[in-house]
Amino acid sequence: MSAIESLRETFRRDQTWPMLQSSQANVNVDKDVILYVEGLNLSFDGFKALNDLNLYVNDGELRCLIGANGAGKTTLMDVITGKTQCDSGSVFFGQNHNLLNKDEAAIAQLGIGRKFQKPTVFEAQTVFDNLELSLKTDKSVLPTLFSRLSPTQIDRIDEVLKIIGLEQHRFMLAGALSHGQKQWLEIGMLLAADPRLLLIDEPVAGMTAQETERTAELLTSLAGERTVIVVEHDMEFVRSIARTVTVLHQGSVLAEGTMDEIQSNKDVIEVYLGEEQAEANGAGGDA
Amino acid sequence: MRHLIALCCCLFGLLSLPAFSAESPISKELLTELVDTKLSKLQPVVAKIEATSGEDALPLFNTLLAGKLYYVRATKDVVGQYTLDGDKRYQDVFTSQDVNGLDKPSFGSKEVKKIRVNNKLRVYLRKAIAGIQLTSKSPAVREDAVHALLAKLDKNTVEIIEELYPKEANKKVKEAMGLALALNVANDKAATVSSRLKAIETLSGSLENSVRNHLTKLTNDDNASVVKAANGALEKIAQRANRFAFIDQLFFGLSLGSVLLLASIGLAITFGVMGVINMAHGEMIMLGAYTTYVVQLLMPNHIDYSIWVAIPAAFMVSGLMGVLIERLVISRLHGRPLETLLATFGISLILQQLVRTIFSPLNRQVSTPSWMSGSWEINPVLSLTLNRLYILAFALLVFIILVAILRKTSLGLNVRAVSQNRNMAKAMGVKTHRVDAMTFGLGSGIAGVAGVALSQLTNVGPNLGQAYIIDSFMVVVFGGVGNLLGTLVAAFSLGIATKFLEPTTGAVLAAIIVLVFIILFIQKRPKGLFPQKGRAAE
Amino acid sequence: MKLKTLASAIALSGATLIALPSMAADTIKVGVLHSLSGTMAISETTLKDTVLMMVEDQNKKGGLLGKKLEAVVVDPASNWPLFAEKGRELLEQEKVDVIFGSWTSVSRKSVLPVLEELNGLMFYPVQYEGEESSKNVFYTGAAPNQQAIPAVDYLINELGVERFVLAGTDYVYPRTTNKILEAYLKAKGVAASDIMINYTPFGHSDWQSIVSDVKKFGSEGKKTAVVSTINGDANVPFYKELGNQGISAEDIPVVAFSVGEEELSGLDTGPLVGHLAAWNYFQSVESDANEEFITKWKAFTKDANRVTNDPMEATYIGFKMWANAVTEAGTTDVDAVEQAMIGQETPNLTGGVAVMNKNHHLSKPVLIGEIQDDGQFEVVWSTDGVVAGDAWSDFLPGSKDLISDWTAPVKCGNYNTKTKACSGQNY
Amino acid sequence: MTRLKEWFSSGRSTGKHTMPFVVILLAITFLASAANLYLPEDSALYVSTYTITLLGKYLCYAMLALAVDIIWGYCGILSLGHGAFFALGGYAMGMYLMRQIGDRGVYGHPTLPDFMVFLDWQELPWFWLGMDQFWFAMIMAVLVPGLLAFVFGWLAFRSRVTGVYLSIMTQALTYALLLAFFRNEMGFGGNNGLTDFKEIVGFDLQADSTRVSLFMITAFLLAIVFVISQRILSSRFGKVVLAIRDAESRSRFIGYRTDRYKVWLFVYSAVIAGIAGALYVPQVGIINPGEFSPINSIEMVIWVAVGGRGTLIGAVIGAILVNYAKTRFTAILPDAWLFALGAMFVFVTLYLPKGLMGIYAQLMAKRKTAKPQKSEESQA
Repeated sequence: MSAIESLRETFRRDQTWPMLQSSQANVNVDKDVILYVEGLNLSFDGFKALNDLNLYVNDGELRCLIGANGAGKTTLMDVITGKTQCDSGSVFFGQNHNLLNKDEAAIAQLGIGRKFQKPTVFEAQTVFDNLELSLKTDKSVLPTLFSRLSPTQIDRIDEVLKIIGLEQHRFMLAGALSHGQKQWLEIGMLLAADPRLLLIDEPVAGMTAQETERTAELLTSLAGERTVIVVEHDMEFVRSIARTVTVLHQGSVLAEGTMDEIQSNKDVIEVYLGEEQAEANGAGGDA
Repeated sequence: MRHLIALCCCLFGLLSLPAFSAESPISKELLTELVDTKLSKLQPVVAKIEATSGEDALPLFNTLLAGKLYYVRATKDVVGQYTLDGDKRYQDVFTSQDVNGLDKPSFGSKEVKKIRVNNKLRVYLRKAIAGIQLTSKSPAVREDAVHALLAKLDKNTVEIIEELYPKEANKKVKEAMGLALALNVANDKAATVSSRLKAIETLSGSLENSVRNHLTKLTNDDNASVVKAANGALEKIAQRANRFAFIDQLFFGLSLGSVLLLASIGLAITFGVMGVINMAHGEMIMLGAYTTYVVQLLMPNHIDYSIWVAIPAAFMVSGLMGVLIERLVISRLHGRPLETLLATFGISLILQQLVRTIFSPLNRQVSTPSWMSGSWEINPVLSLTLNRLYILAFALLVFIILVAILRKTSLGLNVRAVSQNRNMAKAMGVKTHRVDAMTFGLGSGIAGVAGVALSQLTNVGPNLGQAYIIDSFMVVVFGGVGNLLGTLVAAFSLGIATKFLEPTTGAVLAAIIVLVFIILFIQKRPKGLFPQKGRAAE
Repeated sequence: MKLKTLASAIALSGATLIALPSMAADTIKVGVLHSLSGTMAISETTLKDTVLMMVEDQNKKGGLLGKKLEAVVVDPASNWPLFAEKGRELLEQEKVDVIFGSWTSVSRKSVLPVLEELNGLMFYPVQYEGEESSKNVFYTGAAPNQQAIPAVDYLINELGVERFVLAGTDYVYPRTTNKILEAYLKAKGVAASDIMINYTPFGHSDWQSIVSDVKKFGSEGKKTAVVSTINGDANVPFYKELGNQGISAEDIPVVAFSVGEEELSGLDTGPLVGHLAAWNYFQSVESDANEEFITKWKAFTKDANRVTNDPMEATYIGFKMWANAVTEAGTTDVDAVEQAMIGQETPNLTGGVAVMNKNHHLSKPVLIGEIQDDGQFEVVWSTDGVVAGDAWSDFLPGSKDLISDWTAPVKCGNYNTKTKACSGQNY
Repeated sequence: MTRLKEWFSSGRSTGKHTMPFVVILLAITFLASAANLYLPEDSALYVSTYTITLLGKYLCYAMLALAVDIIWGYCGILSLGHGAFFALGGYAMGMYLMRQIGDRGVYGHPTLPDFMVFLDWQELPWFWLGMDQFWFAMIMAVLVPGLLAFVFGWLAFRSRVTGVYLSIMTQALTYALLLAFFRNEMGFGGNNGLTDFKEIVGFDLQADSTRVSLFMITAFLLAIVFVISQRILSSRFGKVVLAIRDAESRSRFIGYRTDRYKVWLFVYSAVIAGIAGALYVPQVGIINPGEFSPINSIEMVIWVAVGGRGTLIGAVIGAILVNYAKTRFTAILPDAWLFALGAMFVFVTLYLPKGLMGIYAQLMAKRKTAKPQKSEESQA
């Protein structure tokens, strides 16, 4: 019975499969704000992870999110990318895409890329395949089954490979890469999909000084035609890239502004910078 | 030659107590007749004995009913068989002193022959005994006697009862007798209608089958008012009966639930708390059951206590096996649940074959302790079988103990710690390996204990475990992994659901429906009835 | 010879078991097709041992036609398709002259086409639902009319039973038997309302509600009995439940067709005393032949507590008859033996003589026994003479016109006496 | 269509084992068949019909193993219920063969199969209608398993039932079907199932020629299924599948609706299982509910595990080896078989996570490193 329905649903003549529809339905940003997060609430039995959180990110901006552990940085990203359902509130991508009623795939196809805290790449496949998989193409079943790499796509992959500096390793299994390289590959995968908005969670955790530097360059270079949101503990790094910084505390925005404003902000000093030292050491520790 | 000697000594034995046959209250002729007649013709003989020697025949009848009555081929003397520390000996039915005297060897199996009884004769004997026991000292016996007689009242029993009735002191016995007399009157066409109606009125208060049968017969009586009354009475009885029938069914559900609970609770720990799929779980149950069997082998004369020995023994056996498996296999497959599943399935095959080779593929006999057999007769229509009552209680007990262990003891603390965040626990210095082994041992041990209980209900054979593995997985998943309370609720709700479906759908369809329901339910709520919330769950 | 088998073995591209250097020339091969593992191993291993015992016995007597007998044992592992495969292996690779095997109907049905294709010869030693008669099979177990119907007669005539519960495991034997009984009872004037039919799955273990239903059904005035075609494992919990719910044999006797000494050895018979079983053989029957057989069996299995049961006797009779038939025919050629088999006579272990009829079924006496507390049966009733096994029941609409007669001129397993046609033969 | 063609022709990363495998498979098939048909019985090289049917059975199992491997080895979905799809395919074929018997049943009833006659059914249940048409039956043989897989997969994967849960659910699924098919009321012959077949599309099932052709057809279909699967899995679809196996959430975050990929792969696998079942029945001559038993389904998994999951060839080899071992062991010492099987489960999972193909791969790798040119190092 439900089989029939699901079948009918899937094969309805009058519509193309949702996954066949062009994912890049244009994002309306004429108020040049690309991300609206309003009144977001979420609690895991009792513990309020997000507490009436409001956040606006402009198109092409590079925004840094900082905050102590449990401040809700990652949870926020989870909600934006559809990993977690929030209890109340609204999240809009541009003015026309309500993200709360979309699943991860749809959101990703809208052009929102996400990088996790610990790098997740497809270890059993080559660097090249990893990038091929994340190319911006029709990602529904049948087209994928019959798809072949077009020259332009190959060029695109090479381009990305150059950017993330893994040209030599293109046919190496992703699993065999070093930690830093994996971080880069993951960023590369985001690039390959050329997204409008990148959510990047602790990109430099466990990177060497030079790697960190290059990452900084990369991210700054990305800003402009893309919007980038970075979560990072490493204050040095933040200072080196940040134009605007948002401080989260106990699931809501505590302060927002340039690095200097933030550092002079009383409550911030209270709740955050006090811990910052320890944090930094911690971050340094697992590098 | 040997026979001859045996014969001599047994004759000598007879001579040595010359009083033997003379003492017997029943004439030697009758006894010989009893010995000589064919089974099919035996009943009249018994009747004759009953008629002639009434009361005195009681021991004889009882022995006969118990199938312990033998006769000596040589002398045609009837003797009662009894076992004295293992070997069969024979005693005088009436004086119950050993025929040959304890110092001498008893008859060989060739020298005596059993006097056979069949159902027909048993029925007759019970009635005869009941008739005799109407005048017994103990009121309980008297009451049973009357109830036994209710089934078919004949003239003379009624007369006996009539004359006993006024003298009867004990209330319950008097009641029963009253019932008997009422029955008699109700059936008695000669009696006045009014008295019959009154009788029926009294009858309508009783749930006895025999009463109902008589009433059913009365419904096609030629007297209209009697018919009406009878129908009314039946109606009344039926209503009461139905109420009890519902309770009955509920109990069945609970009982099935308790079985499911026992079978799955060990899994709730290994799978639920540790997240290890143990396909050999069923075999842990099986081991427990076989342990019970072995225990009973070792203490054949104390079956009643065997269970108390078996429970800890089973816990140890299965528990240790569990630890062994954990150490040798599962610990090496950590974080690879699917591989664990396969490996443990392999283990289950091995264990099955092991018991097959050790105990043979045949089912083993596990006997039920006397205090567990029979049923608790609340009234003629509602009786709860004792073994299931005990098992129900036992299941709950085990559950409580388990919860206590997990909540209160340090092991429990460690277990919960490890199950929630292994690395953190490790970092805090919890010996995760030991905890794993202990937890798995605990789970398996509980399974073993469940085996002891199941051995009282079903086959003890190599396939015992297979029968329960899928159900127990269903219960755990349905209840919500890692949640003991969920398991409890799931087990009982599934049990009751099945039992209430069964009458309408039949056993098989009920099982299928329940399965399909669970499958669909899990699609809707992948984490079961009581899911673990929060990030810990991811 | 050896060279050939060796060569062919190599040729078999390794995919089959290499025939042990077979001495087909100087031995007569007896195939044993009983499950030694899996669910049916419980019952079937016993029969395997029985055949081995008989073979050993025969060889002591100097074998057959001056040749030794050689038993070839394979294990179909309670897996029905494997019966066909192993049957083929026995006939094609091992070139056995006769097969003793199968327990469940489905295993027989599975191997049957192979037997008929390769014209093998099989002895089937278990009571079954009938409705079959193949040229290549001899049915030495009881047909429904040799077990079910006499049992019901006993209940009606001796115990005055008026209501019947037909409880069975849901597979073909109980289904058919109960159909037959239902028709028979109705013919005897039992009202439909006095017949309760109930089916349960294999290995059913929770009998509470069914038993209590039976109890209710039996407490409505008329003398009630249960006719049980419950199979194997399900019996133990069933009887335990009976005992616990206090249903004694005097109130509601249960007569079982699949419960023998072996099944009883698996449970505590205390509460079951007086319940009945109908078989063609009981271990407790006192006869010299039986005595000898039992002692031989216990010696062979080196286990003083091993019991004997009806399918064993069926195997015994089948083997004896086959041996005689072979000596009579002077060859092991299937067709010759098949003809020689018909009319063979062999003394039963329980006294009397079993005869192989034209329909490949036996004439045997029918006994009814009561369970005793020592796990044995006490014979309480037996047919005066022997009863001829009936391949096609007269009480089923489909088969009442069918007969089986393997002698000329009919030579047909299911010959329709009305249409004079012989249907459903594979050759 | 043209697209399909080029898809096949495109040489991109076709498994290097495919061609040799297909060639060897077909070669053996032809030789064995010829040896059976054209050599005299007493010839040294004669291959008995017994062997042919045995081989045929192994190949069916091989195809089944392929189906299991495709979802387990490549997509990490451990199905313990693939026996269900196999059996359903088998039943479809069985029903067709049953109808083919026509009035040659023992009761000579024109339409009703014997088991229906003596359980006195009056007319054919609706789901038996049309089953006398070969094409229809064959469509059913793939459609029914496919549909079941689709419904189950749709429900399961959408609600993200994964890992062990899924395995247990699949097991419950096949168990439920087992119980259902045991019921005689279902009209599938209950415990006895369907048997005593006479002929298939007009050919006598007992004739050697028929058996041989069935065997050859099985071999061909196995080869075809193998090649198609190989192509699918080496396409980008295949890469996505691997991606899902290794990091499902990641694949979602780069925009793949993983549940649909899983559903369709599951359906494909189920269909293959169904085909295998349909080929299996006429060769072994019986189909009964036993095929649904969870144990069987688990055994299939072990074939794959032994051969080496994640490699199609491994699945095939595993199925054939394990079953060959089974045939031999059960003949020699039946008791030892279960010990051996059990031990195999444990040993393989503990020490050969990649199965026999894993060993093979290691050997190859060794040989490579022995050679001078070391591609990866040179690049690094």
